Order: sequence, then C-alpha cells, then structure tokens
Amino acid sequence: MLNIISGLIQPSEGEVLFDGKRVNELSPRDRNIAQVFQFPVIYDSMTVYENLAFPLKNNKVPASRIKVRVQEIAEVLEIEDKLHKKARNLTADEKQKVSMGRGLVREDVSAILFDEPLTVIDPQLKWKLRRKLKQIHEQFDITMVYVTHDQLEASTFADKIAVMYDGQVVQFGTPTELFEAPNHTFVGYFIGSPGMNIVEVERCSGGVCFGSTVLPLESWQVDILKRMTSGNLKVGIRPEFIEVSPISSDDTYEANVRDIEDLGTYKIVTVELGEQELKVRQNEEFDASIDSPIHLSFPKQWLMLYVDEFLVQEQQ
Amino acid sequence: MSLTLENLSRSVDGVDYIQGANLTFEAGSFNVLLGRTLAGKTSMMRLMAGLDKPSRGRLLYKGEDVTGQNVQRRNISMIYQQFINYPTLTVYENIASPLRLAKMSKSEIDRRVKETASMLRIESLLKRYPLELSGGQQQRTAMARALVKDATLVLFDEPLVNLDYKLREELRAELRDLFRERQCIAVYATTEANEALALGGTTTLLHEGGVVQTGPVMDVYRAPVNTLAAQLFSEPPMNMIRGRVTDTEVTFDEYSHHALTQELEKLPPGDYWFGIRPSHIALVPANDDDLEISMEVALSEISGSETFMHVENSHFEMVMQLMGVHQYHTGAPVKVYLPINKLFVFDNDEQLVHTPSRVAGGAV
Amino acid sequence: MRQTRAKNVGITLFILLLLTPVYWLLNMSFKTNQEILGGLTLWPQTFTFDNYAVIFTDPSWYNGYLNSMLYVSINVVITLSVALPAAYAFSRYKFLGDKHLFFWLLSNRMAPPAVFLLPFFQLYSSIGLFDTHIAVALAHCLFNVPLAVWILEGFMKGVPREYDEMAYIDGYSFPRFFIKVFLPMIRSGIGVTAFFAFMFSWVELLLARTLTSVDAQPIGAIMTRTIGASGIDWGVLAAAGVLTIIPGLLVIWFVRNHVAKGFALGRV
Amino acid sequence: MIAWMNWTPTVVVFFVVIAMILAVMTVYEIVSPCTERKGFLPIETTRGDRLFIGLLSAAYINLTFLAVSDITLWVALAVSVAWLLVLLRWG
Amino acid sequence: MEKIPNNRAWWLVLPVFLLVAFSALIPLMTVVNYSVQDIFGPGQAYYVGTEWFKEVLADERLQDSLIRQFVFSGFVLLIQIPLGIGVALMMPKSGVKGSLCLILIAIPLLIPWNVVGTIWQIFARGDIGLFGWGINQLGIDYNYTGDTLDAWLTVLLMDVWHWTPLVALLCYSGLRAIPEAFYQAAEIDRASKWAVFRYIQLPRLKSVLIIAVLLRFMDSFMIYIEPFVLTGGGPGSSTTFLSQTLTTMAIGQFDLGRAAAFSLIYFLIVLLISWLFFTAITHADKEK
Repeated sequence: MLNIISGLIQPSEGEVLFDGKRVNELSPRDRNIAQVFQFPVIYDSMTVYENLAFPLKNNKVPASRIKVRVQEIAEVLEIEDKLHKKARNLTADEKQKVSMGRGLVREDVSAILFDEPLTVIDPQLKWKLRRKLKQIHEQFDITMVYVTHDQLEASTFADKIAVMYDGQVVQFGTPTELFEAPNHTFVGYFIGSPGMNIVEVERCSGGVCFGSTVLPLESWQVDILKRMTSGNLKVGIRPEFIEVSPISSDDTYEANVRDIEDLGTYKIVTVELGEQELKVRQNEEFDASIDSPIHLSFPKQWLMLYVDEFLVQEQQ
Repeated sequence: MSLTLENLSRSVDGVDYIQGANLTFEAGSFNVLLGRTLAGKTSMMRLMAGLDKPSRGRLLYKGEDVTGQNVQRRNISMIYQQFINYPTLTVYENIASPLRLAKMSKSEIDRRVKETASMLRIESLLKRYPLELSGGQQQRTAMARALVKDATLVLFDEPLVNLDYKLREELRAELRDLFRERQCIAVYATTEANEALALGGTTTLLHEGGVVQTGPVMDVYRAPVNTLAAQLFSEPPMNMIRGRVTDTEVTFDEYSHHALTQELEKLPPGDYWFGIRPSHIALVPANDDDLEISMEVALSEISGSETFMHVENSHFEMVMQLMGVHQYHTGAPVKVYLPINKLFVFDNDEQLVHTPSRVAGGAV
Repeated sequence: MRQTRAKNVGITLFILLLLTPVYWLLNMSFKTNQEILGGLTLWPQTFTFDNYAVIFTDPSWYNGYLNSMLYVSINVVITLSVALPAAYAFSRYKFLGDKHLFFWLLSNRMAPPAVFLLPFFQLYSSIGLFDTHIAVALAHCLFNVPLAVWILEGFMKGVPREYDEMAYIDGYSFPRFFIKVFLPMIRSGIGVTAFFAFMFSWVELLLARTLTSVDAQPIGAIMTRTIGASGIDWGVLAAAGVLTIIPGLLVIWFVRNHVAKGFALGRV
Repeated sequence: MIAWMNWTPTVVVFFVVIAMILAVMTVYEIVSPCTERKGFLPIETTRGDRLFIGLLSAAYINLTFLAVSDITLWVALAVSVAWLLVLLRWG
Repeated sequence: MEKIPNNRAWWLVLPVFLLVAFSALIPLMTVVNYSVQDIFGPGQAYYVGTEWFKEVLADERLQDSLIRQFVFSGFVLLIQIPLGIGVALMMPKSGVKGSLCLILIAIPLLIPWNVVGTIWQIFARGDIGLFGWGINQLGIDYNYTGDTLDAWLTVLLMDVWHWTPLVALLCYSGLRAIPEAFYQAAEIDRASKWAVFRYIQLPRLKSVLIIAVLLRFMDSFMIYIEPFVLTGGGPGSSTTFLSQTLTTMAIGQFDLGRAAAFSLIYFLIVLLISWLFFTAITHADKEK
C-alpha cells in the first residue's frame, strides 16, 4: 500500500491522486514525497549533517537555506550535537532519527510516508519518539501516512486511521470512531485491549439470541435485519462498555465469574453467560470472587450488530 | 524442589553483568524478570541455564550445588526472543528432537508431539518447515519444543517482543494457562510492565545487574520499595513530584500548598518525593481533598481503549492514563485532580516511606 | 529504461570479449594442424575430432586428467574436514592467540609458492610421498585451508549462537549438533568453500608439477609435451586446454545459486 | 630424515629463541590476560600484536643495516631488541 | 556477536594448525637454513652467515625484477578494480540472466594457469591468433615475442582478462547484499545515479573491495606460470617477475643460498603488506 503511494510499486487498478492530480505514472522522484523505512536507512559514509542535507542538495536548494533547515530539523529531533559525527557510529535509535530527519527536511513534500519506523526502538524510547513525531506533525502541518501494527502508535499521531484487513481498507476513521463504532468485526477485535467481545447470534423476535440469552435490539436494527437474508449475524460489545451491578434487575443477565486478571490499573473479568465467554473490563477497585454470579447489562448504544462481518448502521 | 541463586555474580573483562543476586524460585511458580534493556535479564537466565559460568556465587537445585553442571545434563528449556528453530527440520521433527535425544520410544514421541502441538494449536503445521511459518507460528513451535520435554526449568527470554500486539495478547493468555498446572519453574524476562502484570506470579525487578525488588506481582506493584522500582514497574512511568511536608501543610514544588490530611500527617516534616500513577490522576475529582492543578495538554495519545495524556504547566509535567478515548488538542487547558490518598511517598534516599492505604490493600 | 538497455549492451560486450579467447581455443581444437598453421580462419573449415581422439586414446594424456581430478578431490575433502571445526572455533570462541593464529594462516595464503618449492620437494621426498596424489593434495592445503577457514568463518558468524545453545539445551552433544544441525544450516557456505578449494587446486601448477614426476602428474604438466620434434602440436594442445575448462564449468553449475553470496566470502 | 634441512647452529639458536619468546608470551598471557590498549601506535593493540610488530620491524632493521652499511649485525640486533622492548612497553 | 572465551577451542583448530604447520613451517625453516649457507650438493654446505642477504640486497637484477613487480601489480589494481566494479554494476540483478552471467564471467577463473598462458600465447600471435592478427590488420606493428612494450601489454591484458572476473564477482555479491530500501530511499531523496553510486554502493562495497584488492595484489605479486608460458620472461627479462627470477635461481641455476635469502626478503615484503591489509580488514569489520 505504502509503496503504491510512494510510487515504488505500480497499482494494477485504480488511481493515486495527490491534490486531485493523477500521479500513477510518475516515478517516486517526481512525486514529491518522503518515506521513512522500518529499519534505519542512512548513508553511513556521510556525517549526520550531510545525511540531512542530502535530499535538499539533490533538489538544488541554496546552501544557506540548507544550513538553516538542517539546523532546524536537528533541533527538533534533538540530534544537533551529533551533526558532525559519522552516521555509522550512531546508535540504532539515533540512526532512525536521522532517517526520519531526512524525510522531514524537505519543505516541498506533499506527504511523508512512515513504514513502521519505531520497530527497532526500545520501548522506553518509543514514548519519546512518538511524542516527537506528534509534535512535528502539529508543527509542520503536512500529510503523513503511517503504517504500523501497533494500535497505540497508530492512534497517537493519527487524525484518521485506515485499518487494513486482507489487503482491503475496512474502516477509515478517527480513533474515537474506531473505538466506539467499529465498522467491521476485525476492527473491533484489533483495536482495543482486550478486543471487542464478538458473539455469533441468531434472529429472534425483537432482537437476536445466543443460547438461551435474548438481546433486544433497537427497532431500526430489527427493521434492517428483516431485510437482510444472510445468516452470518454477530453482535459486538466492548469489554469497557459492559456494566456490572451486584444486584439483578430487569435488563441484567446473570453471568458466572470465571477469572479475574489484575493488570494494576484495571482488571479484566472473564465471565460466562450461558455458553458464551465474555471479557469485561473493570477498574482496579472491582472485586468479586471466582465462580460467583454477577449481573451484566449491555447498554444499547454500545451494542453493535454485524451482518457478514460489517456493521449495521442507522440510515440517515 | 526449588532453584536458588546464592550471591550469584558474573563479570566479564571488568564489566559487571550480574551483581550478587540472591533469589529463590519455587517449583510450579511463574516468575517474571522485569527490567530495561541491558538490565541483566538475559545474563541472569543464561546463568540459571548453565550456559554461562558465574564469576562468584552458587546455583542450588533442590539444595544441591549445580553451578558447574553441564547444560545437557540439566533438564531445562529456553525460548528466545528471535524465533529459534532448526531450519532444516520440519515442525514435527523440531518438536520431537529433544525427545529423540532422550531416546524415547517412537509411539511415545508421536503421542507427545501431537499432544503438545494441539495444545499450542499448531497441529496443522507439523509437516511444514519453520521458515515457511509466520512469526507467531514459529514462536509457537519454539514453545512446543520447550514444553514437550517436561523440563524442570523453562526460561523465556522476551519471547513475544517480535510479535504484533494482538498475538502477544493471545500468547500471553495461553502461557498463563499452560503453566497453571505444570510443576516446573518458569522464568520469563520482559521489558514491559504490562506484560509482567498480565502474566502474574512473582515479579523480580532488575536494574543494572542487581535485584531491586522481588515478590508476588501485586505486592511489588502496590508497594515499590524505592523510586527506581516505582519507575520500572509502571508504564507509563510513575509521575514524580518534589514536595515538602511541614507541621501543617504539604507544598509541592514550592508552588501548590495543601493542608495535611489523612495519612500524610504521619510523615515527619522534611523533603520528599511524591509519586502518583498515571491512572490515578483524573479529570474529575473523586474526593473532596483531591489536589486540583491547572495544566495544559502537551500531547494526547490514544491507544485503542485508553488515552495517555501528557499535561504540563510551568512547574509540573505529568502523564495521565484515562479510560476510553478522549481527544484533546495540544495546548488545551485542563484541570487535573490528584487524589492525595493515592500518593506514594519516598524519602530523600528515594526509599518508600509511605504506601497509600487506598491502593495497598486492593479492595475498597 | 534506457539505462537498463545500456547496461545490457555493456555486459554483453564484456562477456563477448571475455569469451573470445576461449572461443579461439575451442575453434582451434577442432582444426587440423595444417589449417591452424595455414592461415587464419574464424571457424574450422575441416571439422575434426582427431585432436580429442588423441587425448582420449592415449593413457598418458587421460591419466593426466584423472591425476588432476584425484588430487583435487582429495584436497577438497581434507580442506573441508579440517577447516570446518577450525572455522567454528574462530567464529564462536575467543582463545589464546586466536587473532594471531588466524593471521598466520592467512599469511600462508599469501606466501608465494615459489619460496617453498625446493623445500617442498625435499620434504615430500624425505617422507616418501614424492609423486603421489596425496602429496599434491597436502601441498595445496597450504593455501586452500586458510582460505576455507576464512570463508567458512564468515558464514558461521552469520548463524546466531542461540542455535548452538538451543541444541545443547535440547540435549545434543557437540559432534552430533555439529553434523546434524549446524552443517545443514551453512550448506551454501560449504558449497562455496568446496568450489574455491576446487578452483585453486585445479588451476595451480607450480607445486603440482614440482611434487610429481610420472604417477601423479597433472594434466597441466603433460600439456608441455605437445612440443615434439616437429614443433608444437597446436590442435592437441588446444583440445587439452578445452578439456581442462569443463570440470570447472560443471562445478560452478552445481553451486551457481550460492556463488553470489559466497564470493563475498560471507563478509558483506 | 632431517638431514636435507641442512640445520646450522645459528638457525637453531634463532628458532629456539623465537619459540621461547612465544612460549613465554603464552604463559604470561595465561597468568595475566591482557586487554587491547592504545599506545603510541596508531591502532589499538594487544601484547601479541606488539610482539609481532616488533619482530617484523626487527627483521627490517637488520636488513636495512645489511643493505646500507658494513657495521656488524650485532649492533642492528641490539637496536632491534631495544625497539622491541620499547614497543612492548609503550606501543 | 560476543565471543565466548574458551581455550579448549584450540582442540578444534589443532588439525588445521598441524596441517598448515607441516606445510609451512618446515619448508620455512629449511629456507632459513639455506639462506645462511653455500650449498654445493647433498652434505656439502658451508656456513656463510649473512653474505647472501648482502649480495641479494645489492643485486641489481633482483632489484629490477622487484620494481617491475610493483609496477605490474600497481597497474593490475588500477585497471582491474574499477573495471570489476563497472562490470558488477552492469550485471543483471537476479533471475536466469543473472546466474548465466555469473557462470560465463567465472569461466576465466576456472582455467588452469598454464592453459591461460597457452590460450593467450595462441590468441595473441600475429599469424594464428585472432587478437594478434586483428591488431596487425589495423596497421599496428605488434609482436609480443619481440617487442618489450608489446610483451608487457600482452601480459597485462592477459591478467586483466583472467582476474577481472574475480573482482567483478566479489563486487556483484557485495552489491546484492545492499537492501532494496537504500535504493528506494535514494530514489525518494532524488539522488542522482552518481550519488547513488558514491554514497550507497561504494561505501557498502568497502569490505568486499578490501578483499578484492588483497587477493589481487597477492596473486599478481606471485604471478609466475602465465607469463612464463606466454613469453618465457622475455624478450630479454622484460616480463620476468619476482617468482620467475626466484624459480630460475633455485631450480635452474641451483643457486640455493642466494635463492633462499631472496625468498626470505620476498616473504618479509609479503608479510608486511598482508599484515597491513589484514589490520585494515579487521578494523573495517569492527566499525560495523
């Protein structure tokens, strides 16, 4: 995908548009983009300064401007004291900073593409670099495309995230949308830790059911369901949105606590509702004993209905 | 049946890798070594495995000195960060290889390979070669090979680092279940605090070759012995604030004054470090005596189901961890609330002097 | 795209130039001596296999090939069997004098055989190995073993030590691990090393000629016999030359897929 | 068996001395292993490296004396030994 | 990779050590013995001290062949290294064409050295060789058996033909080891072809090039068989290189003492140069 945007690979179908212009046939050098790779790609015989100046020189930027620009980027990336070191003697994360710097240094780029750039970085440093990138993004205001399998990384920078599944974009939305209304069961599973509870269900009167449990649905959902023929029905609800109360009431379901995982800041409770296992996320003060009953409720606005893996949405 | 490290040290060419470690691992226990890169986790595991010889100290197994014993004669297995499998053997042969070397009967080998493979859900891959598999499958193969021989000591050296986070979540959960019933000693090294919490068992914090703290995971988490332990075992790192306690009030960074209440009254006057976990800072007050501070948003990071918000003002810089997705723009003013009853207090030597009662016991 | 074409033209041209002298040899080997000496012809006018027939029927000719192949094979076997464990030691362990030993080995690769000719002759004569295949094979070890250790060490360094440890933990003994697990992992390194050992042993003549007289005489030495009373027998000489190229071609065909990697001696 | 090697006392002494130096260095190395260090030579060296450099330069010193002067080689030898010691100590 | 200190590794090295010591040390000791004696025949030898060395160092014939040798090796490197790099850059990156190129280019390397000499002996002759005939047809008077310069150029050309493939193949494998990402990055940075070569390919070829230079220097330094077959060292002694001078001295004239003394000086030169190269290589390895 990234390589199609940058032009390193030709798409077999469809168009790539930059600012509305078709660029399919343009080679990467004519597309005005920068790319940062998974592993630091640096010119190791040059100094850090020369590395950063390289794309500018190739673009015939005047020498005085190069100097200013390199200094600027080096400051942002906090490598200004290393400018005159040979690039090969840097540590892995410094190298990656340099290679990011080479992407950022050009002022005329229409987009910067990142291909999992933080894979090689130590977890402690990832925090810092992520923050740095976010700041850079806000400071320079350019289009960035970021590829990652790490959801935290994804949502840190992104205004919008495209979730890819099987070579297809299944949802393109803000982090909030991805979290609150995942468009596809894969998005539900992939975004969030733990992922969404997804349960296979069947049609029942007024809603759907699994085992002996009946889940009532909104009327518009029922309407849509009537028009659909597919039998592949699923409902999803995020562990965060399942409510727990100690007492039974009309809209609660009795479930059995199987396991409680204490993760310090929160707890993940595994419960059994009929035959179905569900994960419930509770804060650290939650307490219950294993094999004891608790009462769950599923707020309707968080209960998502999926037909053929895709979300059923209310028509406007 | 336990493994004891007695004043174990290792140094090569004047560089100390492990300094006088004293630890005991019980059979059937799951132990996590938590520390940053180069904290000595791998060195310690290699000493325990017998791959390296300690410069000083002894290694006792069931009370017997096994310090110099050959690796082949110990019944251990190890799983590496890289996916190490025999590339020239099929998955089946990979898993079978320790058993073949133990001269087990063919049918017994077949039974155990199949059993272990199905436990790790790779039974459909047995005829393939490791390099044809995905990273997760390769690591499952490595685990199967380690588990198939019923080792008395199983060592994991950051086995999940190179996998993506959903797979990590899955395998972590499987691991916990796999070891629940086993009578072996499992030792697991990781750099991530969350992983240690998710795996449970006993946690040992390592830093620069030394043991900082050891104990059941929740004990260590709730009562870190010093600021170092608190920082190591908190992700994002615990927020630290300088403060002074006088007879009547506590002052944070000579800026925010607060009347002494509750447990803090017991502290003798003086300078302290106050620590608060990112998850305990809130945007809404939970108690009347919560400390209110006006800050500005520096960055808000959203991880699927939670938000890490970096806030700052001229005096403080803090990270807070919020449930759910919250989008704030950089520079937006916010009021944050620090619950006084969840503050950890460390003295000037950075030793823990006060554990917040609200957090220590767990239950409300 | 224009650039690719320029490159293709360039490389084709280079290969053509490279092959012309070889073609000329081939061309001559199918000519009669009259035609060779009679004037320049670009291809054989009277195509003949006679020159080859001479070589294949005369035992003193074809024995030369057999001798060469025999000592080269012995050399490859010896080289590999001693170099493998040594390269393993160099790639895995630090030991007393390792660097100096390594350099000393390499310096033998660089020592000109001319320096050693006479002592070699006397050494092998004194232990009764003169004019045997094994003598030539051993002598060629002088430069092949250091090279083999060097190449193999490069390849072995590329195998993470975790593999060794895992095998020990699994219960492998060292020899078993080495043969069953380790060697298959560096197959291509071994292939390339064998190729280099073959090549340098096959093309070397100075030592081979000095250490043999009749029984183990290499083909290269026999070729000088084409100078008879009536001058040089060019046709037979060319045919003999062509035949010396063939074994090399076969060997490189077998290892062609590993060669690119191996030519860097595992050191890139 | 070794008659063809034409041994002479001088050469025997020469090789015995070399062998002894190597043996002494080996024992020394076992007793107290040395680490790389940087002296006046442009590269980091170990004790063994310095010995090698010393021996090689000793050979060149002797050859130079032979080539350009008629002074007895004992002088060249003395210079070489002095140079070797300097190298080992400060190189 | 961190190496483990373990002196028992010596057992693994021992076979190599013994084998090479047998082939290298005993002859070396013998040569040292010869170099201090005047030998007339078996059992007839007189101790002469350092006389041979003194003579050899003053011998103009030897000095000449030494200088000739350095000039020759210099030219060999000057031509073959750039040419080899150029060929490597032109070779197809992979596929059937790639391996075909590889095999064809490797052919000269696999030809026994005396056959190489023979091939060129024929090829360069004015009457029956394509090359010599062609040059003569162009109106240039060329005769490698008679003219010093022609002989020189022919030997050089033969060496270029014979050994450039080695340099090319070394560089080719070096180039293949450069990850694709570097080219992509350069493409995106809009680097010119020259910049790609100068800043990506050349720096990454460094370690292979050191090996190439080392091997080429050493092998050209001990070149013997090929010029011997081609020109016999002539005309005069214009193409008589070190090894040949030495071999003639030791075997042809049975001047053992002088030859031995000369061998030792020769050996010392080689030792010094190879040490310099070796140090360069190990330092290049370390930097990585």
